[in-house]
Amino acid sequence: MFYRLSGIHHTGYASAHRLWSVPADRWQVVAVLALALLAPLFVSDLYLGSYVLPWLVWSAAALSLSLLMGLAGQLHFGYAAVMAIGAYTSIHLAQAGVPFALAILGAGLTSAVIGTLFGAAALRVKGLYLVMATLAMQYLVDWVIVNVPAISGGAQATLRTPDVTFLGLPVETLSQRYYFALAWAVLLALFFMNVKRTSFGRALIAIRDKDFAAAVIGVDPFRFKLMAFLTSSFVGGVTGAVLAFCYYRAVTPEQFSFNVSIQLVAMVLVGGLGSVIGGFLGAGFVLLLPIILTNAIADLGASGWIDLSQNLMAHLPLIFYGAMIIGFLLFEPLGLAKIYDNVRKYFLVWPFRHSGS
Amino acid sequence: MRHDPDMTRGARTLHPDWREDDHLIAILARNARDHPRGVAMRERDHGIWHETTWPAYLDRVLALAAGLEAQGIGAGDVVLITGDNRPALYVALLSLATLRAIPSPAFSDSRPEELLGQMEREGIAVAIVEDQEQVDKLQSVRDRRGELRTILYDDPRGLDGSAPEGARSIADVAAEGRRRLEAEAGLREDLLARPSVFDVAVLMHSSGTTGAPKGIPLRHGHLLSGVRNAARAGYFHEGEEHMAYLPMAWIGDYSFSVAAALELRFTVNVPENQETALHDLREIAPTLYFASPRAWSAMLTRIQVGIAETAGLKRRLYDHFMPFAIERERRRLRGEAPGLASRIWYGLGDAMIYGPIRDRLGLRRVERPYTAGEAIGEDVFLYFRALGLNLRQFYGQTENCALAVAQSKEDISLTTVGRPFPGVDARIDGSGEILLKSENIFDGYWDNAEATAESLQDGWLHTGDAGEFAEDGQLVVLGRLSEVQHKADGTRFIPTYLENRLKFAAAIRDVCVIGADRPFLAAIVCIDFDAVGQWAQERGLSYTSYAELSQMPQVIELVGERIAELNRAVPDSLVIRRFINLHKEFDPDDGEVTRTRKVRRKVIDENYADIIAAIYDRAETVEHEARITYEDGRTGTLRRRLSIGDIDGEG
Amino acid sequence: MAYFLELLVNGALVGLMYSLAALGFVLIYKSSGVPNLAQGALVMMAAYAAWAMVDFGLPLWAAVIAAAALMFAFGLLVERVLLRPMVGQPVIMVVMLTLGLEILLRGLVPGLLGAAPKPLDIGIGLAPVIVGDVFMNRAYLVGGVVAVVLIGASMLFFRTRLGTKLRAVSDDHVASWAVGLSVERAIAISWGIAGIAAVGAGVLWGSVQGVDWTLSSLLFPAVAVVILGGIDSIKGVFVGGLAVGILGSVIPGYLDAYAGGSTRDVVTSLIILLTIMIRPYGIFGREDIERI
Amino acid sequence: MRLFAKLGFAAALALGPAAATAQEEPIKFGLLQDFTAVYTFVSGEYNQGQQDYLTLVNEEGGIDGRMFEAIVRDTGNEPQRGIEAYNRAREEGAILFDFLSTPVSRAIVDQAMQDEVVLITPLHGRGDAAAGQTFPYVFPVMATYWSQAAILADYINENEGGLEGKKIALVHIDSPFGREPTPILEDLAEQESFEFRAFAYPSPGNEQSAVWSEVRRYRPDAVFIWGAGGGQSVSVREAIRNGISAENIYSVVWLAETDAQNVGVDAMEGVKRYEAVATGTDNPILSRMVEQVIEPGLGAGGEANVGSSYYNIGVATMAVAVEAARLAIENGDGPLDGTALKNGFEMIEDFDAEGLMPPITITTEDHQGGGFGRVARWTGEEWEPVSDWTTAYQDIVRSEIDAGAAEYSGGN
Repeated sequence: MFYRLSGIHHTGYASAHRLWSVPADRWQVVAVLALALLAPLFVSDLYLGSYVLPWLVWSAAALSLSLLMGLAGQLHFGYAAVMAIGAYTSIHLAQAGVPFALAILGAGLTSAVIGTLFGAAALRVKGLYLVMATLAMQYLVDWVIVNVPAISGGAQATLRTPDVTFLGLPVETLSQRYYFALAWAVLLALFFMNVKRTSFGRALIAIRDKDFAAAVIGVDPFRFKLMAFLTSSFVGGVTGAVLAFCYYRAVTPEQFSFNVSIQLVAMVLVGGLGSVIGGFLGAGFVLLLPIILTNAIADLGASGWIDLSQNLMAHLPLIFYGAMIIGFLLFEPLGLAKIYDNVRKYFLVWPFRHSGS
Repeated sequence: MRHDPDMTRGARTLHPDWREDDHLIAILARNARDHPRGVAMRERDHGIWHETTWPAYLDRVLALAAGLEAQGIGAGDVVLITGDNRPALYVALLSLATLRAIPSPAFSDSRPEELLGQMEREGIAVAIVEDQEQVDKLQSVRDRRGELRTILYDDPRGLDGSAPEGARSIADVAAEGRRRLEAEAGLREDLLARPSVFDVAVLMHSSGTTGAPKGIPLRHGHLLSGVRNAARAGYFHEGEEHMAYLPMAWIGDYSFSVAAALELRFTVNVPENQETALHDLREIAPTLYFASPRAWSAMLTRIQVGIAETAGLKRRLYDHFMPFAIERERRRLRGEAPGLASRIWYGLGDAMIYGPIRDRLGLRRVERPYTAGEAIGEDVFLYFRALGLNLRQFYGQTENCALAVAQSKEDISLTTVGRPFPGVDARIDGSGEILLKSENIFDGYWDNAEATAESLQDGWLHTGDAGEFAEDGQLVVLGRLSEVQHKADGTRFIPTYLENRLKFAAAIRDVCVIGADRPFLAAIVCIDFDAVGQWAQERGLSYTSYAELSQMPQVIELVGERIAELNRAVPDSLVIRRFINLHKEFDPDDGEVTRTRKVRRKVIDENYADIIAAIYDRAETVEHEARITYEDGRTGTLRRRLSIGDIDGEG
Repeated sequence: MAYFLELLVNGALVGLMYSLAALGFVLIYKSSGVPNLAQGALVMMAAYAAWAMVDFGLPLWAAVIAAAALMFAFGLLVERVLLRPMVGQPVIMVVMLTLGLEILLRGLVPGLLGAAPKPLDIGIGLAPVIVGDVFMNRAYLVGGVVAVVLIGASMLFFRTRLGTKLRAVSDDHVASWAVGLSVERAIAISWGIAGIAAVGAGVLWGSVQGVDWTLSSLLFPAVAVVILGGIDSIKGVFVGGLAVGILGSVIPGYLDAYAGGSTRDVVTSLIILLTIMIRPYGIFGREDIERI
Repeated sequence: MRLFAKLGFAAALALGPAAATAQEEPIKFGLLQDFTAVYTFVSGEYNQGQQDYLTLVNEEGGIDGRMFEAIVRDTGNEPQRGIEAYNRAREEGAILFDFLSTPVSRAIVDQAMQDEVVLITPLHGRGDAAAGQTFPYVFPVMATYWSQAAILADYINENEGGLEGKKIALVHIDSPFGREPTPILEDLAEQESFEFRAFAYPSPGNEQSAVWSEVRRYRPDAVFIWGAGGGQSVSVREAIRNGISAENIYSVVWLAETDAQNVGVDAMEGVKRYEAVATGTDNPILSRMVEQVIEPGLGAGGEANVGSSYYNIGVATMAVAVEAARLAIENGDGPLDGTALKNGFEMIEDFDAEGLMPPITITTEDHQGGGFGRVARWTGEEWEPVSDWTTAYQDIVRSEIDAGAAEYSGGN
């Protein structure tokens, strides 16, 4: 309806391959960005701090993982560990007085190095076995963090983030932290979209689709798989640092447990593998659905609409959450991105049914 | 054979107001000088629109001109041009004009024999063509046209290394010309100084509905005054986005894509090929758009088919807003101004339905959509006007560069074609024929003094159309004078008039009304495969071919209803009593219709004599063997038993 | 030495109890190639079912049979409703589906039956079985025996007529389909049997630790067992279980004092990792596992 | 009919607030706990006790006419959900929070202090939060794990023939919580000349056989089991199986009736645990509660839970909180906000909830309330106290608290 496609023509391949060549998409992006930039002005602290901010950070995390799972097709069930490495590295570096920008870089690098070790398994196996291998590595990293007080922070196993400034800008108040997370999420989204258009991205997709076929056409699967793990782990590590500094402001091992890895995979799958908008939608869904359900059910309970035991009410969000994951996989395996795409197409061909007529 | 580019010195006396150096090439040079960044042309190639600026356009024209000159082409040479719209062919038109040679365009789907006739009549020795297909066609008649020494082609695919003797690529020749331009100081200026406003810029041809086509030489001055008249009437604006998709051999394309494009600095957009023209149209979203009534009608069919596939909200919105807008337009044409509520509601509909449909058609930016050539169906006309397109009709002939009469923005009516442009005089003579006089009317047919004398008398062009002026001074075109026929009882009728009305029905693609010297009127109908196919699908009727679909009882009934509708609207003496659904479409290759899809009655009478006989013998069915000419020129036959339909209960 | 033996024997027995949880996983994978990460949740559900029956007043044996019937039916249901539509989807989708099922069950079962740990007494005394200096855990001994019986029964089952069909199906879906075996039915039955195997694991583990949702975390050692033993081998479940149990008992037994924490999960993780890196198809698995 | 009844109820509810504004707003407590993940073994009963006590207070007319309202949400032990629930409840006006989840409490500590609302962390959270100057808004209220270990050690010292020369094993879950008593016991071992060694079993503790083989070889005189949930009953079973007398098994506070059922009520006879609150309904508060809340059907959960260990702990936490609110209203002149409530807490002196719990005194420095508790023994039927309410080795505990607090002040 609001899509206007006529008059869009490309006078070169550069313009043909630019992002958002449809003006309506461009306007949507601009509108969403504008809303995001103005959010601290009109969104209450409650929603900014406990919905929008974590949603942005988790979206960044989902995108980081989607880089690996969606583009390169490498399954990873230990991604929370990668983020944990980033979070712990950044916090230790920052506490040691390293400037925040460098601490974040260090977080990314450490995660990249250790994350690439995860990738070593990917050189040998794939599919279910890669799931198991990464899962096992998650346990190993967890164990090291919990059992080395120097990492986890002593008896209380809690490390608080010091107040930091990023290149001279403080990252302390809610809005400052929000803008920092927003900047990172946007940067990562742009990075992701551009990776898809590079030879690197296409090589990853070739490996995902059929790795030996990719090898035949001259894409070295070993090198590119490791590169994929390296890149993804780097951004994952930075995201872990952003999560620690912008959201939690204190890290404990539980924040990066196995369940978090599962949640991340769910975000990527529910959102839609390899899709940027899917990353955002999936993260929002997996992160916010249980919260919203919890509140909705509690409100219904309080108003007497449902008369269930405290125990069952508390478990209802978990039940819905599991059911929704199953529902998505059964009925829309391509995830929310596909649903978005369907809606977009519906309007794109408006008022017709398809683009043929 | 070399002709005098001026044809007759008399041109100078006929047109005393023309300035010698006011010609297309000078205008091109002016544009190149004044608008070095302006985009003159865009060509779509593998999805990318390659742009040509005015200076680059001029350079290409001059380079090819220099190259052609090196090929021995000079003033007065007539050169065949044929193919689909290609920038290289437009460049060639102007390069020839630069050399004072005369380009003679032919339709790209012309048969080899037609090309041969044209070459023989006009003494053509050089052809500039689009691609291998055209080269092959020329090659097939070359043994009969030994004078054809040079064939230049644009698209080298299939020709590289295997080109026949004398065939070269345009690019080669242009490269050679470019070398000449670099080597010979002053050549550029020399070339630019050669043409004159009195030169024949292009040699067009009459459609040849009857007999051989006549050559219509048009001078720079004719074209430019036509364009300027039209511009003064607001018909063209400066800097339009224009889509060059109509046949290059049609005067409209030359007037729009060359003459007006130069004078008013249009950006001329050339689609990738004919098949993608509609899609490419959307990418460009032109500001000026011309399409024949048939094309508008096809577009409407396309929309209706597309909407028929939708359901739910989209369908409901369409079903509400479209009839609303059509009814509103109908009232507007009647002179009722819409109220505020209607305007608000229309605005809503524009956002929801009309805007998106215009966008889908690629007509979002069109300010000046036109149609001409034949009458447009009321529903088509209303529909597109309801969509928010200010669709207007105009009227003109090749002889006057197609620019003579048009509807102004304000005076819209279905029945008229508007007022003469400024600078154009029009009157109706005693026999009811429309006569026109203006600076853009040609000076006489090519090598045909007899025909010239017939149609040009005292500077008045006898159009051959029957017409009248409406009360408000607008011109009404009734039909061709020559087409008036008489039934056995002497009743006059114009078959085209009835045919056009019938063709407004989506189900009917072509129709030929017969009845000269017969007791009653009958129709030979070609159904519209797409529209009827869709109609059949919706009803779960299965069919495998055009032939089978055309003979289905339900389809025959459908066509019968349409004819009955027309019968109700015409006097009793003009009702059509019987009809037959033909099992094939009329095909220009079989000579049944012209390239512009005008029915050739003689051919039809011959080809379907048995059918016509059966109709008037009151037979129920007839066995017919149709001759089919395939695209490669081979022929085949298609035998089938056809049912003849009767229109019951009418007059 | 006695210490070592004790670690060895108890480890072996525990490993066999892990095998119980792993058995269902292998059965399903063998017949349909689906990695059922909800097997832990099935174990939990089975334990809850048995507890609920006992709580309802059934004698233990009847409760176990009723739970087995229920879990068999549930296995069939899961296969029919959830897994059959997923045929042809990439493994990640199937993995996530079973994880989704896990989450669903982890909410549904404790939500309906109570989240606090439930006792499930199957009448095994606390007194250890002592052989020489070696203290053996009586519950584990029972568990080990049950595991061996169930594993043996599974192997025998594959020699029955139905089992042969299942084996044929697991070997080659297309060929089985071609000779008229109902692949779908065979896969469904394997899910049903996996449900029954979950009852064995659920009842034994439930009696040891109480019945609550944490039973579903048995998945992790079970996965180690199947990876080591070979993901499609029943023999592998037996051997893998022994190996995982023993290694997970003996190595921490000597290492924990120095490591500053429990190293068992580290050992389990390393078993998974090393197996995958060295011999991805495990000890008895088929070698045609897709690799680079 | 039922639906219509509900509709009617909803309509009444919709009208309700308008009428209610005439009265004062209720005092809101955010009980945002983990009902679905790690703390499922306790949250149900604990939260039920908390809600029932608040209902009792309301039934009895509230404090100075003001009512209490509990905002109950599940956090699933996930910090992010805890943060959301916290922010939302704070928006609704809650001035006291109880997460009963160590990760969530830790994630909120800073925020709560910044927002100046009270965070109670009974039997969970940071032990060093007892340092009132460093953590002005955080109140453990009950004995920290350090105090619990100290009380258990003290019991052995007093009743089992002294600590000297004894061998004590700490068998704990491999997590920060499990490791928490280690420094206290190490210090005590030095001070009281006994031998001490820690044994870790992997989480969640459903299988501990290897560890216990090792423990048996250590031949401890007493075993402290430090876990929670299902792992606790496994520990008791394994201990008994490995020849450790039930009488020599000492547990952290997390050992309840359900665990005894699980182990076998008879087999567990003699096992001792630290106890923060009396068990059973044999108490003025509990009897009033049964009378006014449970019997009229106003209870928040199953009647069987009333009087259980965790239920009573929940009751006690709210008894303290309500007492703090009472003191704040009595002594304050401004509105009852987080700061006033905090001051109320710090005014608590010798409060024992009518005998349900040890008399605690909370001061600006000590938010633990003295680190009281007692040891109770499983009789086969119930928990029977075998010591008086007491507190022990608070000097050592305090130094641990101060060390942690100092580290926190130093940026961590």
